[in-house]
Amino acid sequence: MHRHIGLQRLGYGIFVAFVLSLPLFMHDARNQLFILTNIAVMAIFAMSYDLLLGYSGIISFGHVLFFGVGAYVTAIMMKNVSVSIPALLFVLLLTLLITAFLGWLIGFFTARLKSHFFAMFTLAIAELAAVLMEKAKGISGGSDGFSFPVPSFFRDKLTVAYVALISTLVIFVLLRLFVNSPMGTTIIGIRENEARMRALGYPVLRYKVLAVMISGAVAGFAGMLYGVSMRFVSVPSVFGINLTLDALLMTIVGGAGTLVGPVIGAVLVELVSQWLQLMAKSVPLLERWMLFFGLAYILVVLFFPSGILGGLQRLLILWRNRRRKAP
Amino acid sequence: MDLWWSLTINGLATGFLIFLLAAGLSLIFGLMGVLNFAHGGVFAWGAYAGIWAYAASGNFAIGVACGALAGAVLGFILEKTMITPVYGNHLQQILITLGVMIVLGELIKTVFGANPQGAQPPRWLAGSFTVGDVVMIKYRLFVIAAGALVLALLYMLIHRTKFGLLVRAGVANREMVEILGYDIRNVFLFVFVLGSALAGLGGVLMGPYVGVFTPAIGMEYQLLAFVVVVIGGMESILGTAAAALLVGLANAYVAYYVPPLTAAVNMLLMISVLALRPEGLFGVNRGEN
Amino acid sequence: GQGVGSGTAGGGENGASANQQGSTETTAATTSTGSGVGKPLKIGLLAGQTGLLEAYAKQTIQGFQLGLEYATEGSNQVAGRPIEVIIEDDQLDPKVAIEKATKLLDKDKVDFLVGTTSSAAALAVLPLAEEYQRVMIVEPAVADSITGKDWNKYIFRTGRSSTMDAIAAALSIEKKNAKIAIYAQDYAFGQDGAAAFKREAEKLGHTIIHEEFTDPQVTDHTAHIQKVMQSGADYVYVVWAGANTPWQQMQDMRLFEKVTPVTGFPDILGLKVMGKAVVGLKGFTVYNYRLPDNDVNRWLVEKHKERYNSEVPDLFTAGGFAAAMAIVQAVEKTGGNTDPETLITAMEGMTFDSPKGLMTFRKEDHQALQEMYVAELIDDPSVDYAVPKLLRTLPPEATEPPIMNRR
Amino acid sequence: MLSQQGRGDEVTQVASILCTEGLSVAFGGHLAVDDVDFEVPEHAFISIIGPNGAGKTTFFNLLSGQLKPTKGRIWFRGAEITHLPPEHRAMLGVGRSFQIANILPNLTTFENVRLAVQAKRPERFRFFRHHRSFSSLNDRVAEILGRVSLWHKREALARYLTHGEKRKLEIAMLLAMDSALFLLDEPTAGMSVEEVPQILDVISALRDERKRTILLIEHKVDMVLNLSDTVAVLHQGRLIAQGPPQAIMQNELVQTAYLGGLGHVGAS
Amino acid sequence: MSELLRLEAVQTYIGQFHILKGVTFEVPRGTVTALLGRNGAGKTTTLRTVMGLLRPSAGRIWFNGTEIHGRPTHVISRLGIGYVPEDMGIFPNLTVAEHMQLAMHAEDAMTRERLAWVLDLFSDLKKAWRKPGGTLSGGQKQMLAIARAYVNRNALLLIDEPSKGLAPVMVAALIDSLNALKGETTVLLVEQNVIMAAQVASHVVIIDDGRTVHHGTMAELAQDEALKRRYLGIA
Ligand SMILES: Nc1ncnc2c1ncn2[C@@H]1O[C@H](COP(=O)(O)OP(=O)(O)OP(=O)(O)O)[C@@H](O)[C@H]1O
Ligand SMILES: Nc1ncnc2c1ncn2[C@@H]1O[C@H](COP(=O)(O)OP(=O)(O)OP(=O)(O)O)[C@@H](O)[C@H]1O
Ligand SMILES: [Mg+2]
Ligand SMILES: [Mg+2]
Repeated sequence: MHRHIGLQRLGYGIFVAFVLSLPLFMHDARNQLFILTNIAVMAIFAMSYDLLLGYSGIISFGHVLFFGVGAYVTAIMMKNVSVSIPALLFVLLLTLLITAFLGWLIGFFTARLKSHFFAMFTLAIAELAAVLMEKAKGISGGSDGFSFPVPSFFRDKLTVAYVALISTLVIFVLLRLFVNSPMGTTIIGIRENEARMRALGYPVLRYKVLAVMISGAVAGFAGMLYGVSMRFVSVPSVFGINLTLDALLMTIVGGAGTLVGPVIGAVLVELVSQWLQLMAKSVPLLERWMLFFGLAYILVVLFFPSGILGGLQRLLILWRNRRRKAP
Repeated sequence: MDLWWSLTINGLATGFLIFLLAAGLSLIFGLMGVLNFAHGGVFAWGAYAGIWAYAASGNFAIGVACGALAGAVLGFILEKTMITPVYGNHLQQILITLGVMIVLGELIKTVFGANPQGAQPPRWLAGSFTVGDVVMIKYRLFVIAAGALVLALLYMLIHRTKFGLLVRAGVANREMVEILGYDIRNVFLFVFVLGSALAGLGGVLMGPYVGVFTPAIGMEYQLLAFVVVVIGGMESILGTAAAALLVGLANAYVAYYVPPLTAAVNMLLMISVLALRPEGLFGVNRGEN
Repeated sequence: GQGVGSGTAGGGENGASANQQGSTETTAATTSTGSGVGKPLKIGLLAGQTGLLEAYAKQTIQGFQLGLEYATEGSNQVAGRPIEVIIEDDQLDPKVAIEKATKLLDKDKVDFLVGTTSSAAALAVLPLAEEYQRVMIVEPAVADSITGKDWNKYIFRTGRSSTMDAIAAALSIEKKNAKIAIYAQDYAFGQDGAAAFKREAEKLGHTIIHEEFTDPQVTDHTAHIQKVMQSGADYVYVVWAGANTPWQQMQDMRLFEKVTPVTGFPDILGLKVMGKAVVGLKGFTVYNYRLPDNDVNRWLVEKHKERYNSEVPDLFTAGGFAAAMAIVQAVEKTGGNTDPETLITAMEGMTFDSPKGLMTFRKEDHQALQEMYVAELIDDPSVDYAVPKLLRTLPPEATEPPIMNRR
Repeated sequence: MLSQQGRGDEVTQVASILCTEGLSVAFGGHLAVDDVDFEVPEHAFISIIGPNGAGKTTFFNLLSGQLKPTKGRIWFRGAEITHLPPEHRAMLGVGRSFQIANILPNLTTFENVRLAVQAKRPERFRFFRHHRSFSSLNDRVAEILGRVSLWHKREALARYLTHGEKRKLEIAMLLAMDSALFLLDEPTAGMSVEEVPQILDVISALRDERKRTILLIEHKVDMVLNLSDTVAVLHQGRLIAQGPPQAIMQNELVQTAYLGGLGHVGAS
Repeated sequence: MSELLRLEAVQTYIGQFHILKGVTFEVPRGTVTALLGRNGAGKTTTLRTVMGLLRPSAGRIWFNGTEIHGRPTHVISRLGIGYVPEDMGIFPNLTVAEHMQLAMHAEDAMTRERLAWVLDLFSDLKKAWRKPGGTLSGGQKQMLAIARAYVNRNALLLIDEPSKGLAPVMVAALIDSLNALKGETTVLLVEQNVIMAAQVASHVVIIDDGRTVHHGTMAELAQDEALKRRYLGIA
């Protein structure tokens, strides 16, 4: 893990640069702030996914469940109960509690399942949740969804963007501390060889459940941020499997098991898609811009087998070697 | 009693249709362990190319052959250029095959348009007849027969020849199979092409079954195929078939008796199977070490 | 949700790039509100150009552009202000819709927002119209809540609502006191449509004796169809959008020998997909180029063929056209003043022409009341699909929905 | 604990650390371990020998919890552990090494051992401080890696170690657990002749200096003869003999079924 | 041409590590040649290079007069080289029967005869015929790995530490079988158990730190205490 230190600095650098460059965005338009916020939300969501995928070696196809819960808790409270900062704090508490509890439940009942079976089980649970929400159209708005107000403090997109970015940074730091701690490395050990870790005396199941809980809570937080920034929820947009796939793709594109990777992935995926859409307007060839997006994924695998971060790392090593040789 | 027959036959037909969709994935994902998210894309291509050829030639058999061929060709290209470097690495497989899935879907829109496509069975398979009070839809009986045939052939291939052994061994330890004197690359290539051809075949046969399809069928049916392979226990073609039939029948009965559950039935089925048998219906639970 | 058309989704051939005018940069800083005589009139058009309903989006865009041309008589100017249209693709995704709408409102400072294809995306954008105090014309999203509980005073709708569809459907049933079964997709579009239909049909004295909701991704309809068959209904009202349509299986199951189907006809591609087997099917439609008999429509069909290599306008072309007509008329009425309050006053109760005859923005909820058409699918040997033949034109009053918003 | 079987007054006086009663496990119809009553006194060094497939590893798997017995009971230090999962037993002090190297492949040698050291230390609950900043852990890892001469490979990923090095890592992880009872499954198989003595030193030091109890499975006969106080013989799942090493080697069945007249072909 | 296998100045990298730095030796036809050296000397790497699992960066390898370096493994295998890898390479999900079925290159009477011989030699395998490889005992896995290489009439066998995990009685059987194969099959044997190696091998090659440092007969080695101490660490 310590091999990544150089790049982690780079990661911190990227974050700080982002926060500092905010005023630049302000000159332009709020939609840029909105994009920035979305990137931050997805970065948090992807980091939470990485805790499972990269660190615990668990593939989940149902991670969106936590995200959806976070978004809907926010939406329902804001719409039906109270629009105030204390209410939002209560939402935060509730989100963390519910998602951690769901994480415990899922982890407890499914951590025994082997890789693909676990992935599909989580998929099933998330899909069931989506069906249930769709049925409960009265409170969820179903696939049409509903919009809701947020406290006036969060009505300014600049504030939301700052909150999102700072949250990303804080969560990144916290997760990093966690994965490098003895407890975090235990989870990595379990990823490597579960049976061996049990023989060493680690209660593997408990650690896995813990990983799912933490990851779920972080994902729930991302969902909550999403709610606050969007002020709109609908079942497909916060419970759809494509959101899980997005997090999965961002994590792998950036580099799983690095925490910086998912952030890089989130930034790249969003920026590239924005750029392609922009190009699509002027270059008729790019009208089917999604096609090029798919090609980009393929190229990443073929040229950066261990994700962008791994690729960067290799470049960094090359560059350093050359510098060392140069004089 | 008539109702019972009707539900059962229709459920079986749907089951076999699902089996046709999942059989290829059962080889590629179940047997060979490749998390192939492009399978749905290949399947959709089979549907579009097959139905196009059917419409152009007016001959259903040509359409079916073209669908399977389209699948096989895509499978060949994919394996050669993209899957080979990522054998054994699930994360890369997910990324690259999802990329391929997007590309295949967009290419369908470019070539055939984004609009829904219609498909009718050939005249000799169109319509229905009644036995007693039970309406028998001819095309469904055809699908049952086709599914059963594919199942039998695959079963023979996997269990009655060295081939199935080679694939299973190759997945467990590629190098060792090479040491024993087999060119594992060709084996994998063959499995991938066969699986893709089956996906293409499933695609064409599905066309007249549902009547209308869009480029989105890829992702839709892909998930279903994954569900079926996992319920079946991954490695066994019989397991996949059993799971597919179970899903088909469950859908028919639940849709009739507990309609509110229809949207959830596949997922509920998977949860209950995995809760009772964590290794799937026909899966084997191996102790470690 | 993608609850737009009733009937099968469909669209034109792809390729024609409808977004040529997209993202035009403006150098002159325009104030968004107040009288801006002489300055360009900016209109932001949101549509789901990529995604499953891209054909619908194309229809709206083409209709809108032709509508502007017709309304300004080719000058592309209204009250001395040149018109500039900025098209953005929301990908049918609420998140993207919000982002693009923010861009249009905040960066491009458009005077009107028009859109969009998906109900969810439209619903997500409604609060932005209020926040930025800009008039938004919803077209063609159908959700009732757009002019119902999620409405705000900046929202107008030229498209019809789910309830209007339902009333039209109920009115297309000829038999008195019919027993009707509903067959609908189990998500917002289907549920809304079914509920509204039930309400309206019961008002007309019919009885809903069975409601069958199915998973939109269902592969096998037979069990559901079986239930409809056994319900003893005279009619079955089918609310279905997108793929996996039940038609083929209903025919295979010989449902129509016992039960008469009623549905909303889809666009032409949807009709093509249904084939000729549906000849004789009765129902209603929002628009088909053969049905309305008026000058605007004749001009539209003519121009459309000329402009888009002899293709005819489709289901939502008329809606886009109507939205453009409404905007031009409103701005003319205010003399080029785009102050939102002035505009709203001008538009409330405003009657304007469209390919579907005269439409009127109802004062209370800004829903445009409009003609709907009851038709029967007949065989026309010159084309390869069953074409609708007009049975009755439902005048705007006939399908007037109840007022569902709170002012 | 005191012996449950009571094979005479003398035996019952000796505290035994581990004890099994009627221990059996069947795979399908095949009894891999068949009704084994076994007792290990505190600080003993017992070797278990027997032909391939006799059930030695399976017996270890039952003791350490990788397998659940179909019959019989196990006590460790007076408490019954028959139904405890492996991690509980490890925490109680039953440590084992694996016959086929069982390591954390993508972690470094150092990290493999560090995780083993950490398993029983309170530091394992820390979730904020960097894992490399606990000097008490690091010192212990360094010491262990030095003893099995793997220190020079500390930064190598475990999967890239040679076969012999993996065996050493396996032993290092066992040492790190610092158990009361060590279950060693062919620790030196495939290790180079020159390094075997060094590992033997490590193992005998365990008992002599650290007062641990050791159960050893080995096919290297001289090693068994040199190290153990007692030798137990498993044959077709059954415990057929137990006694002092020299006497056991003379046993007729051991001679034919196990040694095959080749007792001298052991480690040098 | 008296030698069946010849390596000449073979160098091999694994990733960026230079592992074999010059390996030169030959294996005379019909003999058992022992390849010795301490842990990490490069014995396994040498065998893997011959088998084509690693590509040599320099040097040449001849088998039976033809150059084989750079050829794919399955081709090398089909030339008549059997390999018992150090980690045994058992497929956990295949039964013993399936292992043997895969290993047998022909279905003829002679192969079946050899199968019978092998199963006689390792009677445990016969008992475990229907068991998945993953459930075998350590020694049984080792037997299966050897049996797989024995069942074909290979001209050359590369065997990496076959005695590890085997009970003395099985080691004896192994020695007998190797002696029985002499003449018809040539063997290159990596073995830590020097006493066992001495009982079967007539020739010895010693590798140290990726280089061949000694090449000669077993009898010479037995005399040369200095050599033994220096490279094998035994007195
Ligand atoms: N999980 C299992 N399922 C079925 N049979 C098993 C299983 N584990 C072990 N066996 C069988 O039990 C018997 C005993 O195996 P075990 O590994 O205990 O032998 P061992 O005495 O350690 O032999 P070796 O000296 O070869 O390591 C063997 O015949 C083996 O095939
Ligand atoms: N994948 C790898 N990456 C880096 N180094 C490696 C790798 N594989 C082997 N090595 C190194 O190559 C050297 C030779 O290894 P090899 O396996 O050939 O030794 P060996 O003589 O067979 O040892 P042993 O007797 O322990 O099996 C060792 O120093 C080892 O650390
Ligand atoms: Mg053993
Ligand atoms: Mg070796």
